[in-house]
Amino acid sequence: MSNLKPLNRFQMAWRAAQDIQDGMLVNLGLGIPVLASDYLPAGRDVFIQSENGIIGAGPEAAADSADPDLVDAGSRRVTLRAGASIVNSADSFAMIRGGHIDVTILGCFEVAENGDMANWDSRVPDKGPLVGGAMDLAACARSVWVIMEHNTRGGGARLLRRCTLPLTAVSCVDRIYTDIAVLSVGASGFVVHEILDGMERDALQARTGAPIAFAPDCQPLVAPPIEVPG
Amino acid sequence: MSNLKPLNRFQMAWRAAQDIQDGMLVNLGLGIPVLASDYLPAGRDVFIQSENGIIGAGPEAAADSADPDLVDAGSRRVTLRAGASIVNSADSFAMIRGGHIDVTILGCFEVAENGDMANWDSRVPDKGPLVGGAMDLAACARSVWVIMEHNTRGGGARLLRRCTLPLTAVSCVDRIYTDIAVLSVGASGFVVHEILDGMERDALQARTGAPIAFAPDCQPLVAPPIEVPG
Amino acid sequence: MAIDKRVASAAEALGGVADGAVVLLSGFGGAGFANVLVRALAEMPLRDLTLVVNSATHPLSQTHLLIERGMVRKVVCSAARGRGKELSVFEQLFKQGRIELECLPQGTLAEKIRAGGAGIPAFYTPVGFGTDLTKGRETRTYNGREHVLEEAITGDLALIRADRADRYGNLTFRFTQQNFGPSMATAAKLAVAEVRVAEDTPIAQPEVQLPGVYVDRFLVVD
Amino acid sequence: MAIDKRVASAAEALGGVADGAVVLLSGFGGAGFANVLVRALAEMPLRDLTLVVNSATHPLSQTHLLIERGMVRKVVCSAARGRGKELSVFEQLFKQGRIELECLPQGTLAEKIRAGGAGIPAFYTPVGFGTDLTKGRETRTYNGREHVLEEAITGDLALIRADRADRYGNLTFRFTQQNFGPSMATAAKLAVAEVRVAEDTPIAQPEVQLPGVYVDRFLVVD
Repeated sequence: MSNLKPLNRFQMAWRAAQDIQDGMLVNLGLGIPVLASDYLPAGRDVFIQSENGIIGAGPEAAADSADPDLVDAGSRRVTLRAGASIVNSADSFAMIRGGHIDVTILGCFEVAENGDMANWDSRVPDKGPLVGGAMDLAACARSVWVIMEHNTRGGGARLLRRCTLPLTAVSCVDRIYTDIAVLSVGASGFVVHEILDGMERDALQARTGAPIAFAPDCQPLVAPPIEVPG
Repeated sequence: MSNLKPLNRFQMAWRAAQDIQDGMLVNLGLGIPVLASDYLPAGRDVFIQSENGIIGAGPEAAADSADPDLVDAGSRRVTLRAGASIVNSADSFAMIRGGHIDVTILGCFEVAENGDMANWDSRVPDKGPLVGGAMDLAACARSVWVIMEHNTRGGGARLLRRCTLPLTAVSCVDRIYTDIAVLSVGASGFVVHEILDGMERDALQARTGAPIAFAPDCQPLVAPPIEVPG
Repeated sequence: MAIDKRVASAAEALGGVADGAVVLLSGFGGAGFANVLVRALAEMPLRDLTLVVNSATHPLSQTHLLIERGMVRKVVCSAARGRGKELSVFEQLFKQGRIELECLPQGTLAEKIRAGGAGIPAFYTPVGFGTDLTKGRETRTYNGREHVLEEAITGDLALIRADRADRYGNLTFRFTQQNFGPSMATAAKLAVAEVRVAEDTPIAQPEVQLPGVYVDRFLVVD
Repeated sequence: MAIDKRVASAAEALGGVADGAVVLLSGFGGAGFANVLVRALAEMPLRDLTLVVNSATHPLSQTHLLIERGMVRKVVCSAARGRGKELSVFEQLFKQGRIELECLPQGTLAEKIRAGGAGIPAFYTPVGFGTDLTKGRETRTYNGREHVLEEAITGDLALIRADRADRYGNLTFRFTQQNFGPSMATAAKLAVAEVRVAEDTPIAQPEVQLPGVYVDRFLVVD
């Protein structure tokens, strides 16, 4: 058991990226989710939406061609893909709130078994709030996927009966990609679709703060080796 | 008295046009109001807004250069002035409803002494309704001016204590340009600012369906001769 | 697979439209009517449509085809008056009680459609307060003024007219051709455009007037 | 007199701004901050400002100048967290109870401003329902889902950044520079833009991204 190697953050992004379907409009949150755009399966024609108004964001710009007026939601200087367009913030959030985003993939602190999500306020003393577009995306994207470590650094559960941190949106999460499992949130709570190759089901349950069910076709979770840059 | 010649519809448009100030954004209704753009005093730089999204409509296009994709609220094929831009209908009415139109000049059936206006439904049997942008303009332009004959063809009053026809908007009319007078609507009702040159005040009152007051600086209403095209 | 929203025929453009559909039709004053698609829709064996359209009677629109063929149960519009003294097709049916009508201020119509595409289920507006068109509507005072509550409009199908399209469905419009088209596309489950030209290369970013993500299919028409 | 909205100095651009003003500041992620105008505003002897701005702490914005000089009573934003562990100027003042904060979901912020310019005093949105940010807010069910009622934001002054302007105040923006600028201009009594270039001839109609009727003054910077 001690040999089991959880996915690193690039592998988690890779795993989520495999589920992005051809032709989707996808919004990727800061942190791990934004890495997913690097791992789309070949041949999938996907538009990445950025909350500040880009429809069709491309990879981060090379230093010598970076344009300070072309930035994404994470303030990164980015490029545009073929067919990209840009709208203002009111129109960008009209797109988000109007249910036109097929999938948003967001970083997260906690998910409850009813799909409640907490990803914007980790209660760091004295630090100001930063909600950005998280509530809009979590409440209104057609599908909400979360990428996060299965447990906190201290070993606490992030998949819970009820969230302990302030909510981002209620009953919104559809799928969860962690370093040791892929789960969905169904009417009866968490359902495991993939479990880290070699991990015992009891071990996964022990690391989860709510009951988990296993899908009939539950598979081992495997990802290709991707090095985390030093 | 029988020699008194009321203003024709071009002269009424001329008279209203004299009150359009430099730099204004103006929306002109169908019929007589749209004629006002031809009579702006020299040197007034005015933008004409058309409810279908033109900001800076110019005169009607010549037959040989008319473009079917460039039309105004009256379906006329028009031109654009220097500095014109075009927005979609949602944005055009955001502009109207948001109070960004300095003046709208509208045709009208009836105005009440509290400023209520009726200009969209004359109760023609079996004909369908046509409200268009009238309610938006009447309710939301910063200033609402009306051009209409002082009386109906049958001699009935159009300036009334209360409107008899279905309302367009409540308490909205600021000024009224008729063929025999220029009036404003104040807290106490109709105030006459100009009366047809030579007309007795009692005669004007007799043709008006509500009490009228006369402004201290009430002037004679005079317009240059403008022929009505045969 | 590389995205390509161009379709080869009106039949393909309108595939999947069903009885009872709420259909949003763009166009104002002769500009922006998707008349090729409307004519094709009129050839389909559909019933009980609800049309959302600025005018039910504009002579340059083909909307009347849908109405006179008895395909339309209800019209939501700001204008339903035929020109001249003769009754239009709509007016005749309306007089006979064979078609329903919801007449709205044009800006309220435009905003309800915009709201439908923008995830806003309802909003307050000062327009129409105290008039027959908002009788019985819920009201509330803001800034010392009465407002009425209006609900969003969404549709099953939007038929819009544009000038140019690229394979991604990005659209440009000529002059006042846009009118209701862009917001109707955002408010409909299926948005179909007819365009003059399909561009071989993507439309440059600042020229895109409606992002292709709102357009499901487009047809090139003469 | 021919319209010409260009002004010669920041002082002229900001003439008439008073204590207690509600100031809307555009910009997101480094693009679209009107930093020249914000710096000039920070030199004025103003107090009790309310700032409406997406981020109170973005390192590429000069918003912090207004905050650290004690000119700001309240900030309405979607982000007020400084980077790193050190507290930002805003966070220090907030900890000390010397500045008020209204934190909103970014899309709600954007829509409230758009509503302010569009004559919509209030609207329902599903965003934020069930969260701390909408506690005590009026709610209503539409389409089987709970929504919260949000009111419009309007301002006394908007400071926005654009790329090009013509004498009529028509503006174009580079890439993501537009963000909050266009709607802020519509929602403010006085809208002032800083631009890179003043065009000698009018900007062609399809290129105009914000009609000049929404812009009161513009200043060419650099």
